[in-house]
Amino acid sequence: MVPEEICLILEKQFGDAVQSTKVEGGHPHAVVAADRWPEVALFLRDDPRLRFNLLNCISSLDLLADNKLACVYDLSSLPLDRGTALIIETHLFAVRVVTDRDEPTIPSVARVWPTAEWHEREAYDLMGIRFENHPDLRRILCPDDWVGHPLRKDYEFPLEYHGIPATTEYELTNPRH
Amino acid sequence: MSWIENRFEEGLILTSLDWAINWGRSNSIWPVTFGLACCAIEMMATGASRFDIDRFGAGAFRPSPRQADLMIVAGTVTYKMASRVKRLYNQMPEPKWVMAMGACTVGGGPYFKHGYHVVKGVDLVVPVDVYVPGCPPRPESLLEGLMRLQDKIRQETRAKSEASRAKAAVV
Amino acid sequence: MNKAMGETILESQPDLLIDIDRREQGDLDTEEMLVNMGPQHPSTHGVLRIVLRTDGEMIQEAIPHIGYLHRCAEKIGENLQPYQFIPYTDRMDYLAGMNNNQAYAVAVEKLAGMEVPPRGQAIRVIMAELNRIASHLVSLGCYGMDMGAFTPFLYCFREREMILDLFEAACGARLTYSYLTIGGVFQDLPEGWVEQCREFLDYFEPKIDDYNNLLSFNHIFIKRTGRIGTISPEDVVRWGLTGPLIRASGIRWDLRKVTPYDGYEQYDFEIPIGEPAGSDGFPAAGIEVGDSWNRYFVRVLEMEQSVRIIRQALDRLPEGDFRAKKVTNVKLPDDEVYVEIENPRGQLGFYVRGDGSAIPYRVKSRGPSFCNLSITTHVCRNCLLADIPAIIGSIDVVMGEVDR
Amino acid sequence: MSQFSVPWKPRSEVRYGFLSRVIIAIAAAIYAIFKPVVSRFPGLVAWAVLILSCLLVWAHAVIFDYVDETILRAAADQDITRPVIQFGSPSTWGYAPSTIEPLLAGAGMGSGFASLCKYALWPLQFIIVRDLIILAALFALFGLVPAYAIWWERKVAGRIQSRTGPMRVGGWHGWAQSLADGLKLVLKEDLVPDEADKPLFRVAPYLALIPAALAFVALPFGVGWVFRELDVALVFILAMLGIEVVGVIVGGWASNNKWSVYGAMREACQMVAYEIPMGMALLVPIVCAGTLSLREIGEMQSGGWFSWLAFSNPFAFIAFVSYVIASLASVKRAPFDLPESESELVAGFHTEYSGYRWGIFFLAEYAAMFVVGALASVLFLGGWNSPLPSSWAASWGDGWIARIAEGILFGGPLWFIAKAFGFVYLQMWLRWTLPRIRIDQVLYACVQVLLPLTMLLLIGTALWVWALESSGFAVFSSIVSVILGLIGLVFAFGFLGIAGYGFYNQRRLVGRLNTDLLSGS
Repeated sequence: MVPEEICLILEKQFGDAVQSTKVEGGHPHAVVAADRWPEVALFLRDDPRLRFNLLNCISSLDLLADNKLACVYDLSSLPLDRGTALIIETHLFAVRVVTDRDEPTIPSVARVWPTAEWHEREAYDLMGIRFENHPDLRRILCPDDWVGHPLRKDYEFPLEYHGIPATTEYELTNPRH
Repeated sequence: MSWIENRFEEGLILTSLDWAINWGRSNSIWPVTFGLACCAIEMMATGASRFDIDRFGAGAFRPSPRQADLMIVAGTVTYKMASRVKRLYNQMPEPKWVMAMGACTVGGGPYFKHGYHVVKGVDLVVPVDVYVPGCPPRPESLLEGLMRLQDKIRQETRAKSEASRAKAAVV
Repeated sequence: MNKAMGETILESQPDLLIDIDRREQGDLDTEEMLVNMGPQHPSTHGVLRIVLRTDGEMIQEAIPHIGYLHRCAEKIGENLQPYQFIPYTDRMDYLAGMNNNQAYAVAVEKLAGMEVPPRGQAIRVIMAELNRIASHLVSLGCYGMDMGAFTPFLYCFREREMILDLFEAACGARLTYSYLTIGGVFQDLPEGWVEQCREFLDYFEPKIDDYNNLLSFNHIFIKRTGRIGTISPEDVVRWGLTGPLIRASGIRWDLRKVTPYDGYEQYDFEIPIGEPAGSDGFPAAGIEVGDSWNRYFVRVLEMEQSVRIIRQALDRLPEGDFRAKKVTNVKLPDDEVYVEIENPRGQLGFYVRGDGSAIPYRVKSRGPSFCNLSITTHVCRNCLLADIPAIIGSIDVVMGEVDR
Repeated sequence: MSQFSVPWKPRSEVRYGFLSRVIIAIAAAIYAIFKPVVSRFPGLVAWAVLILSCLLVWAHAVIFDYVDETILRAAADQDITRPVIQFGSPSTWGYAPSTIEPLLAGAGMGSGFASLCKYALWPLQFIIVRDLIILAALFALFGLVPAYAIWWERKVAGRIQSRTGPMRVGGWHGWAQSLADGLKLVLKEDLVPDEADKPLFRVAPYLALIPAALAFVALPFGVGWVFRELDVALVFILAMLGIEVVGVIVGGWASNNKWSVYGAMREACQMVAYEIPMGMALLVPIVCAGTLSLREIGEMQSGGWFSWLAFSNPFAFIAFVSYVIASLASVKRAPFDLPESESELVAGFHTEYSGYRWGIFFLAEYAAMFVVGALASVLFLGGWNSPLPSSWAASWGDGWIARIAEGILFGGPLWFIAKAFGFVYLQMWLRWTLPRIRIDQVLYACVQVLLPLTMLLLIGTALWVWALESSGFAVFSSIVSVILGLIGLVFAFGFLGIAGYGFYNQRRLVGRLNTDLLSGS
């Protein structure tokens, strides 16, 4: 199934919730409104035409120029039958959910795809997006008492952590963005 | 050897004792099984068939720090891991040595510039005896580091040091 | 671990409290113990930490804690040009550097619209498959060591050293190669390399039988790993597990076949999957689809297939350029791309977003071990303490990739 | 004040035990004296020490016999009766040196030599002195066996794993590796965790060591070469092996570490599981022999290979195999090394032990390996007898050379030690080949498989021995034992052949690919 058809199905089903779609380029995706996202996710997973049963990745994104944060959900569909030959028809698609940068909140889809639990924790840890209804939203990579969300473009590097000094040359090595 | 250290002048007995003790210690350096990252794979390769660190008597990797003499910090130390590295070091009984293996533990390595979560050298956390550079160091380098550590151990003495003699003279 | 810490864990896991309530109604109640396994533990493959809630030897709950090797790779990717970031991909999954280079290179090439010459593609395939063998060898050896068999580990490393010899001859590094770069490979193969590689393959193929005799079909080994930590196909997909794990559960899914990259469609190979007991070439009893033993054995079978691919690639290694002309300062368009390739541990994905300059705006990597590890809590329930290494070892995590 | 302000412990806080101080001083002094010899002829010294200590155990009986004979003969010649020892009378102290001198001179010694010997021989008249000397020799052996076995294990592991093992320390094949390890362990800090149960923690290693040492006391190394010949030697040794486990359990519990407790509890479980089948399997040769005295059992098997108890009937043959399996569990060797399983329980019961206390645990473990091997050789494989029937030697007379040749060819402590080390080698071989089994599988194997099996074997043997009373069955039995003996021969040669093949083949280690010569690399 090509991305155009998927976009059509989604727009027909959800109407306004699908804010925009992009089918050309390297990464065809649909932008979905944050408040309708769990519904859409459930539909994407369970609809017999789509069957997006595998959530590949959640990539968080800091759109500093628009003062937004975004999450990109990459989905693919694969057959569950034992030993199915490789003539399977697989399709890939992505969904982007955009949220406000000051109060970043996106509903969690950890109940839809359990794999999202850790991906969302990572996005919370590194980008600071809060996922509503997440079963266990804690920092996952950084220590619990870490300050700030490192992948944000305006992140200030720490100069010291529990008495261990970091380098003092950060003014020379300031990140580009 | 705190009970004998810095009490006697160098002499036949003490140097013989030094020789025997250093011989025992330098020929039986047991590392703790402690791998952090990429360097740990090279550390495993050093213990494996081709390089075989056991030839030097240092092949008995001990899983418990209590029975180990040497901590090879093999890989990047992060801030989250730093307290664990320090605890592990404190759990080892004296005498103990630390080898910083790889660029990351020597001074941050490739993560020096943008690595917000990487300790810029493990010597900020525990005292280091031998630095083995490389990213990761080849097994030959690690063996070389082991031999330098053996040299260092062989030079240890229990006789009165220059510093303590000078201090005594001042007093 | 102190008590307070245990309580916070229990509070963060509400279903555990329910579990305890249910237990307290029972007539015979034993004291539970929280055991901290790792970050320094011989069988956690690096710096994984697992908090175990145990009742005697029975594991009630295993909660993994990661991040002890978080090395900020994504932040670094946003600050360096793609060809500069290639060395950092080596250090993500340090057992499969070539495959990681390939994933990032393929992603950037797709974004920038670059073409890789056929010779470059063939060399990439050879290197990626050799590295797959090397990585699986470490996985096999360490798994044997987790099960208490020390010797297979050294045999595996013995053969792996030979692969490293080949890599060293090609690129000069033993572990972190940075050989597969944007637009092809960094330099051409040295003369005589192909013959040496053939020699290695001839030496290596019979060794697989040795591993099988020594470890795979060892009765004790099958008893220890068979029917332990079984994951159903539904769970595999729900938790996003990929690589040998998905194949061991009986789903014939391999990105080299599904979405071929770097010319994998030219090669003839099969996708081994986990089989029930009694299948051809499998033990007669004691195993089932999706258990730890099958996860282990799929790797053994994959090594055979890799040898097959390498032989074909060596036979039809084309002449010509090995690399695109322009490699540095490639302008990345204002677009984004998400590419996954088949890493030895599963699907390694790179999300790269450009903004018109030579430095990407955002690099995100999907480590297969990260997703594979997330099922730990689900699988390590009501098993024995000795099964924890069996399950974690069969998942085969590389912490560099989990924490990135 | 952050936790990283003082990253290392000041030297003054380091604690060393009193024993370690004493041992350091003695060991270092001895080593300093022997350093020139050792560094020049290392291999020679290693072998000399090994052989000497074996001979020492062997030789004491010869010397004492000689002393007794000389004195008694001289006394008889000179018509002096052996003094009746009475409390308070001068004769309590044995012959005075002045009495001994003329006796020795009269027995044919040069008078100068006799006067030299008189003071040396005087103490040997007393049992307690003799016992002390034997004990010293025995404990030298007890210390040497583990040290040698540890070095040997590392070499065997190296060979199996296509590497070389220790090569540098001391020169020839790293022969001094165990010495260096021992010296280092003694010199380590004596660390007792703050939260540990300190008295128990300190005493636990000795609880493991002393029973293992005591088991040596009842081991018959040859005819008459046993320190204390007990009627119930087998029961005594089994009891000692059982007590050794207590040390492990106490040590694991006292460490106050969860991994240690796991190790201790596993050891307790395992002990309950394997002790019964092991005892049952050992009862089978006892039923065949009809005695609990190890000396008598050994003497019964002096008729060569086919008279060994393992081949006496099919049940004993299987019992031998069951005993080997159960004995692996008893000494915590793979695949039964659950109490210290490295990949599960960091280091198991000795996780918190460091320095010489840990070394003592290790010593006890290797000594126990030797003891179970020695038990197997006494009860199943002919003890100190060689595979040749000792009746062949009957006509050789009792000259010195004949006695030595007899000792080498037809049985003696060397055969006993060699057989026990054969078992130790088998244990090492299995250790480096097999994966570890799980605790529930240990219990299943021991309680549900081995226990019923050994019970059946016991009943079978009893019936077999009862049936032997009829002469027809005795003929059948001897045929069966010949067949079993041949099977055993095939196994033995297979064992030695595979070991030899591996030893020879692994000398040719796998090298690198020839990539150095590639142009452009």
